[in-house]
Amino acid sequence: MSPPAQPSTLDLPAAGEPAVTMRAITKRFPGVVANDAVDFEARVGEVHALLGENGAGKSTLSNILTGLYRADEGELELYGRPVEFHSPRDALDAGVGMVHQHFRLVEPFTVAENVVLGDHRDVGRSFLIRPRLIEQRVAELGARYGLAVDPRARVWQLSVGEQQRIEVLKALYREARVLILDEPTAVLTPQEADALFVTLRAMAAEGRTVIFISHKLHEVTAVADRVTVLRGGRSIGTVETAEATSQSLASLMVGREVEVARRREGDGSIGAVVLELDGLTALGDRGVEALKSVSLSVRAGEVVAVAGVAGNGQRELAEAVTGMRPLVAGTVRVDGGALRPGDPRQAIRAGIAHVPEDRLNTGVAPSLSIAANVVLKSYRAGSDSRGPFLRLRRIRDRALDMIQRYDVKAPGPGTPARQLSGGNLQKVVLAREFSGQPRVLVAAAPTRGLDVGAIETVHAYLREAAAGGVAVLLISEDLDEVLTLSDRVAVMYEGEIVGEVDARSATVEEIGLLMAGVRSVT
Amino acid sequence: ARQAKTAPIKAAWIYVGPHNDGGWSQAHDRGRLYVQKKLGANVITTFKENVPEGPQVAQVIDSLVRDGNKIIFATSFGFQDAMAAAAKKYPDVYFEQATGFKTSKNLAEYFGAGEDSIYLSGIAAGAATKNGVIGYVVPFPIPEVIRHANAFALGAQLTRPGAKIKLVWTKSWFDPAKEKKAAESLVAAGADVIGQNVDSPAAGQYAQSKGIPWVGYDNNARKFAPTSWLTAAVYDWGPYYLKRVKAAANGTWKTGSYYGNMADGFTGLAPYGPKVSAKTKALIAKKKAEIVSGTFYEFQGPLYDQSGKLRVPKGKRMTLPQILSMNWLVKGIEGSPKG
Amino acid sequence: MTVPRLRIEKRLRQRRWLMVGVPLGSLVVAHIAIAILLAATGHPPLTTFRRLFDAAYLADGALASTLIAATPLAFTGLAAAVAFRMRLFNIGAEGQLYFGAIGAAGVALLLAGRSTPVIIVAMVAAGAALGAAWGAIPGLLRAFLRTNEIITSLMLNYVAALVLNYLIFDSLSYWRDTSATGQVFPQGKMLPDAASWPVSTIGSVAVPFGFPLAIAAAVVIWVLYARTRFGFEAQVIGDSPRAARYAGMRTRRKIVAIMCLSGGIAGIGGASQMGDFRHLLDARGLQQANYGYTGIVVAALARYNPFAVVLVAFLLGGLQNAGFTLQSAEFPSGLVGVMQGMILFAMLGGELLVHYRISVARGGRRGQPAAEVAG
Amino acid sequence: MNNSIVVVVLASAVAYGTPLLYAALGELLAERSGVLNLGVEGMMLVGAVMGFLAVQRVGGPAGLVLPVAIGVAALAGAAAALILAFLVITLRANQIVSGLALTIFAGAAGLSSYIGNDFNLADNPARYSFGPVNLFGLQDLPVLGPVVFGQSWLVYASWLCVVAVGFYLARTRPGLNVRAVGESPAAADAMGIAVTKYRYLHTLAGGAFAGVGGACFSLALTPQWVDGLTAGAGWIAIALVIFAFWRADLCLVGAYVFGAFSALPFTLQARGVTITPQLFQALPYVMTIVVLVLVSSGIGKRRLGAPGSLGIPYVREER
Ligand SMILES: Nc1ncnc2c1ncn2[C@@H]1O[C@H](COP(=O)(O)OP(=O)(O)OP(=O)(O)O)[C@@H](O)[C@H]1O
Ligand SMILES: Nc1ncnc2c1ncn2[C@@H]1O[C@H](COP(=O)(O)OP(=O)(O)OP(=O)(O)O)[C@@H](O)[C@H]1O
Ligand SMILES: [Mg+2]
Ligand SMILES: [Mg+2]
Repeated sequence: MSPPAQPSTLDLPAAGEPAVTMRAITKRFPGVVANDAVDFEARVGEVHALLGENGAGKSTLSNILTGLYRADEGELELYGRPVEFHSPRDALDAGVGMVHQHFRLVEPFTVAENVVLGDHRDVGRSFLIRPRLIEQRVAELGARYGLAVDPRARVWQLSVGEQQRIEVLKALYREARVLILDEPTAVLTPQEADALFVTLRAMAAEGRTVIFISHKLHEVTAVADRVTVLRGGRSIGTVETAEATSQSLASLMVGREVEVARRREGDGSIGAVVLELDGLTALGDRGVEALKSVSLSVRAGEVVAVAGVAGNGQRELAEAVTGMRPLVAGTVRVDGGALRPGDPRQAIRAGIAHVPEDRLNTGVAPSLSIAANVVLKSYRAGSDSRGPFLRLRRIRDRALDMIQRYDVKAPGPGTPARQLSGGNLQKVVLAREFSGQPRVLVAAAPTRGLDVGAIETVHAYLREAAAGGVAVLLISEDLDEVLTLSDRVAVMYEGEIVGEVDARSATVEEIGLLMAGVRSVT
Repeated sequence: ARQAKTAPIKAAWIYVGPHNDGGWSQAHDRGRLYVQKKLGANVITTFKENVPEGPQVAQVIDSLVRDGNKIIFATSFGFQDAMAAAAKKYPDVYFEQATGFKTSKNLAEYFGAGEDSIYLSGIAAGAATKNGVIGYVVPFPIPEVIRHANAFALGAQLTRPGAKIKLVWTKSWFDPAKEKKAAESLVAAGADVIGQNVDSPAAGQYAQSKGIPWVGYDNNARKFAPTSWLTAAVYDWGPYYLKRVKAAANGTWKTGSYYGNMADGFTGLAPYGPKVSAKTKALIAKKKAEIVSGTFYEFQGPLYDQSGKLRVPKGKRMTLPQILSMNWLVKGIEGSPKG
Repeated sequence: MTVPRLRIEKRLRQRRWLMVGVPLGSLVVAHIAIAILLAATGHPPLTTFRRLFDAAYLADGALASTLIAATPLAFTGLAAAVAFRMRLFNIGAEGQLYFGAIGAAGVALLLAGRSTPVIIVAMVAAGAALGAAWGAIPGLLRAFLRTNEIITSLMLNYVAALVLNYLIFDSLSYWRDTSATGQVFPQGKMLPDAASWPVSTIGSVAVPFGFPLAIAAAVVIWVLYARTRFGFEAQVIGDSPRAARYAGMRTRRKIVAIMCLSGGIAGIGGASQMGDFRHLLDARGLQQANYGYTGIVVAALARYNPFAVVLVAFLLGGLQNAGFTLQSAEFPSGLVGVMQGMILFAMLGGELLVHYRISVARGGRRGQPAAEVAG
Repeated sequence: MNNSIVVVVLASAVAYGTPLLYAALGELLAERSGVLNLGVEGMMLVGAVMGFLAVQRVGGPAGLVLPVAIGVAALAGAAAALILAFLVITLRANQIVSGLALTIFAGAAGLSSYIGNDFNLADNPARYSFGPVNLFGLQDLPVLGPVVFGQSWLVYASWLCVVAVGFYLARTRPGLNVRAVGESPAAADAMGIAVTKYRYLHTLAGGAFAGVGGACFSLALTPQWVDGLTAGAGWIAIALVIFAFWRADLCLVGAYVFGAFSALPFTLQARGVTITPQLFQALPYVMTIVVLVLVSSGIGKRRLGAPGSLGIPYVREER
């Protein structure tokens, strides 16, 4: 037998037979039941979607299936045979592969090394590694599935999209008969996502079982044969996609009727330019230019969205504006006054509030209390400190007040931030940012990973801020969100703004093309 | 009052290194065991080893006093300050400081004229050299060591007039690896005999591997270099310790500064190795007798320093204070008295 | 078939009783293991333990001896704790302590003839300053060049030791005694009498001035971390440097400042060595004591809480002190080190129980043979 | 010619660099798996004393006893490392503190001293020791002779070890796996590599190498036993791994550089050149800092830097 696997060697049962059967799977983490007696079945030859809000337990369930986590209770069958996975190796050997939500790649290694890592069959059994041979095989495999990456490139040199391809290749190389993809589209353009769907369908056609995790309804309806919906760690039910609508899936997922996204109405109260970006150029973490001469302005009361596929410079843009990233060239002006680049403190003083993309490690100090995080930026001001000392009583009172006002679900102001759920954490961040009475609000992926209720709250706050005359720069990959909230949409591709469209007239397709680097001719 | 039948006296020793270092501390420990053997049930001896020369010394002394020790011997110079302080604090306990210089009512000081026997060991080295270049591994550039190096050189020059003595300082009393490196570099620089004023047998082991004669120090380390071994100047601390412990037991202990010598049997030579000829042995015996009888003293003029300047005129003997503060090297030594 | 397996789960909340109970339990376990070791090597365990506690805390003068060992450990422990709390792994307290000693001895010699209070203040200040300066080097490297401070501070310990040797053994430095006494063996100049720090007596225990000073330092550190803006920033930086930057904190300055503070505290420990105990710059003695490294262990066992550091320093000081009492012709010093090591192992290993809950879980499912994997 | 200063220094650089080299290779393996073991000094001393004990007590000809003694030293070092491995891998204790505790437990005033004392090892020289071996009869070759062909078997074996470790890490499957484990245990785990097993094995292998490094002192350089015989070589070995950018071949270069600096002052002295010894002694430490600064700045970090998860425990189900 010689990898890459030929479909014929996979030796799979007939399509429609159960491939994966999970019964009454329960998994508890300290403080949460991530999976609560979940039943799940995926068949040979189907694309089966696992749908659920953030924290619904999708990743946990699939990690159990890949042997990474061990279920506290429940049974697992593969092609009708009971199995017990003690480690990912057992699962891999049984033909279960997974593309993790957070990639599991060894950055300094080459693509080929990553793909063959841990392999212990056939050539994998040889003590020596034969770089030429494995590079060749990886290249062949990539070519066959249209997942081309240079096998000799080092992972850290590659884009996120390419990194994802390595993850898929890893699973294919190990002859995965069951392939799980955990939110694979988060890092792709709509077009790239469509291409991935084609690949997934092809793999299913070969007789593999593809489990596709997402919380985006339209993707699920587009690619999956059946959908299993998880909510709060329980499986709500499995439906044929053919018989489902976005609307019905949404209410399954959320547990109640959801309003269809409503576009923001231009309320005409847009004022003078507050935030002005002029030719911002900055280096990314890898030392290459990640922002190339970006110019943009946001008026008081206006919401300008920056859309784009993750990794095209949006993060760097947010950081550049808020002073967290030094500039190579360009200026950021607030109300006409230029800011010193690379000085977050000055940006804060100038009234720039920032809801960062990475909530848990940038937006808060995770081990510190809610109270401490509420004053993370204002501890210097007279309200929270006197001379070198903190006014602990006041800080505590303020935190209590915010917990109530923003309806943060937490035992008390002393609770460490890391114990909060994503939505509650975001409320703490928003509460803090709004309390500084900002002139500008930079919100990066403000609703990523939040449940529908929390999303509505966040959107309401953002609208409120704009209504109050704040210039809002919204950075988001979620086109629905972008179109719902913003007045204008700027699209970023490879560090540049490749087009600006009016949110009222733009379509998802139009923006998608821009995101793929196809410049608009407007 | 006869005290022999009453409770045994407790005596304690403090070592800076391990008690079985094959060097300085072990020599003292042999002295302790000698006391134990001689007094049997009338004494309880103990020791504290690896005691750092910091505030811990005071702790150690405190605990020894708490344990009822009546006489305490500290065997490293670095303990002196703590010993002096303890002597004040515990007037009923007898303190003895080796190689020190402070004394008080209950603090005595003791050492020995190592230079005499080192001079004799130098004679053996001088007789053994073929090319007249002898390496000498030395610890710290202090008067004690300078005195010893000078004595060694003078001894060697007796049998090998014009012999060159090359010094290498290790800046450590006891460090096998450094001592070996020193010996190696001396041999590479032309020495065909190695002598030392440091404690470990590492240089000797190296000499043995090269078939080069070796003069040790402080210990009979013949086991470590069976055929290369010539001899070594050694101290026999036992009889002194016995005398002092007995005195402490029967209440006759008095403070003082003891500078033991060959006549007392305090210093002497370890047994010879196979390479020492009968002629050399006879010469050493003769010189030893002269030193003991006082008709000869190695530090008697004319003595020239390295630059050839006459330091001690002919016929004149250096005084004890002079040799105790010696800071110049005699002619024929190559190396700096400053380290 | 039932496959029981251990489940180790992170605790969401730390239980107060565990914070004390676990170390106590670890000590009990360590003592049981040590008792077995002692019995096996022919030393009666109970007598040995009695001697140990006696020597450390109970006997006449034992507490005073313990304080002598505890004082420098409290300083180096605080030095480690103050940095570790900001996740700066300064393991250079050893060298910083040497430099503190150099500084304190230097000013004490310089100010000979002044009054004791003046000299003491100057010694503490100079010790802190030189310790801080030595700590600033890894701090600056870390802050501006992102160089791992663990290794740089470790390397600088050796450099500091060589500086110490140079001053006393290989140069005619200001610190070196060149009088007749110093000729016998190279040593530091005796400090003037006025540079001896006062000893207070509490009950019958002589307390060196450095010990209350260490307690004061602990209070300052506690206030700093619990009550001040500076400490708040340090905590945020330690917890998440990105969050700190996000909040506009001057991260680099704080890194340097904390390293200086850490080094300064170790430096005061060095000053206390001079003022309280040794009264001359003692190159060999300082190096033989290993205060800096032991201080790291102290800080870890105290979980970086400043008051706990003083307490642990006291306990470990007792253990060290007792170690010297315990060893004798019949009780080799190596066995003492083995005992100390076992106690440390037990306490370090026990920490797991503070942060994790361990339970026995049934593996897989009942009556289900693990199927051999197909494919 | 072969007594010229350069040759003498080179020859001793090799001889004195060898224990550092063994210990550094061991630490390299442990660090590559993500475990920072600061207990090298303790492990070396335990290896030194146990190797010495074996030479004194095992009967037979030198050709048999010496290899056995090296084996014993390696086992002893590994046993000491097992304590650390259990603490930091299984019990997730702080690696820095555990390493220091290991050195207290096993080091100059701990287990190694106790064993030496209990068996009275200090009284006698080693019955057999590794002396210079005239390899291929080329010992008297000018320059190269003493440096390359006049060393002990331990030196020749260390060269094999450098090649083996270098090859193992770069070219073999377990080597690839261990690098993955040290770099990104989460990625390795997901690909079915047993992270814990790899960390244990390489920490133990590291201990074994350290044990052999210690035995270089007690069986070759200074064939005797005395407390603290290794005199801080373990700490230098830790520095050496960084100095060598975590590469086996550079460990060899670094070890010999450090060896040369430790021997040079003596050679100069014997030839009448007096320099302040501290200058030479400080150089390895200062150079390590300089190298570390270079490594940590900018792009060099990715190419040469420390294993990505060095010192960080990995727990599968934890975030
Ligand atoms: N390793 C872990 N330790 C503790 N809690 C965990 C762990 N993994 C998941 N959880 C918790 O279990 C619950 C389910 O998380 P899981 O990651 O499975 O959700 P998900 O459906 O994949 O969400 P997302 O869309 O954000 O990826 C969450 O509350 C999460 O906080
Ligand atoms: N975020 C803020 N909101 C309101 N006032 C602020 C804020 N930051 C600073 N100030 C005001 O500016 C004063 C000086 O602040 P600054 O940031 O210069 O402090 P600093 O003393 O330089 O602190 P550090 O030592 O941390 O640099 C504060 O006392 C406060 O009155
Ligand atoms: Mg997930
Ligand atoms: Mg400021």
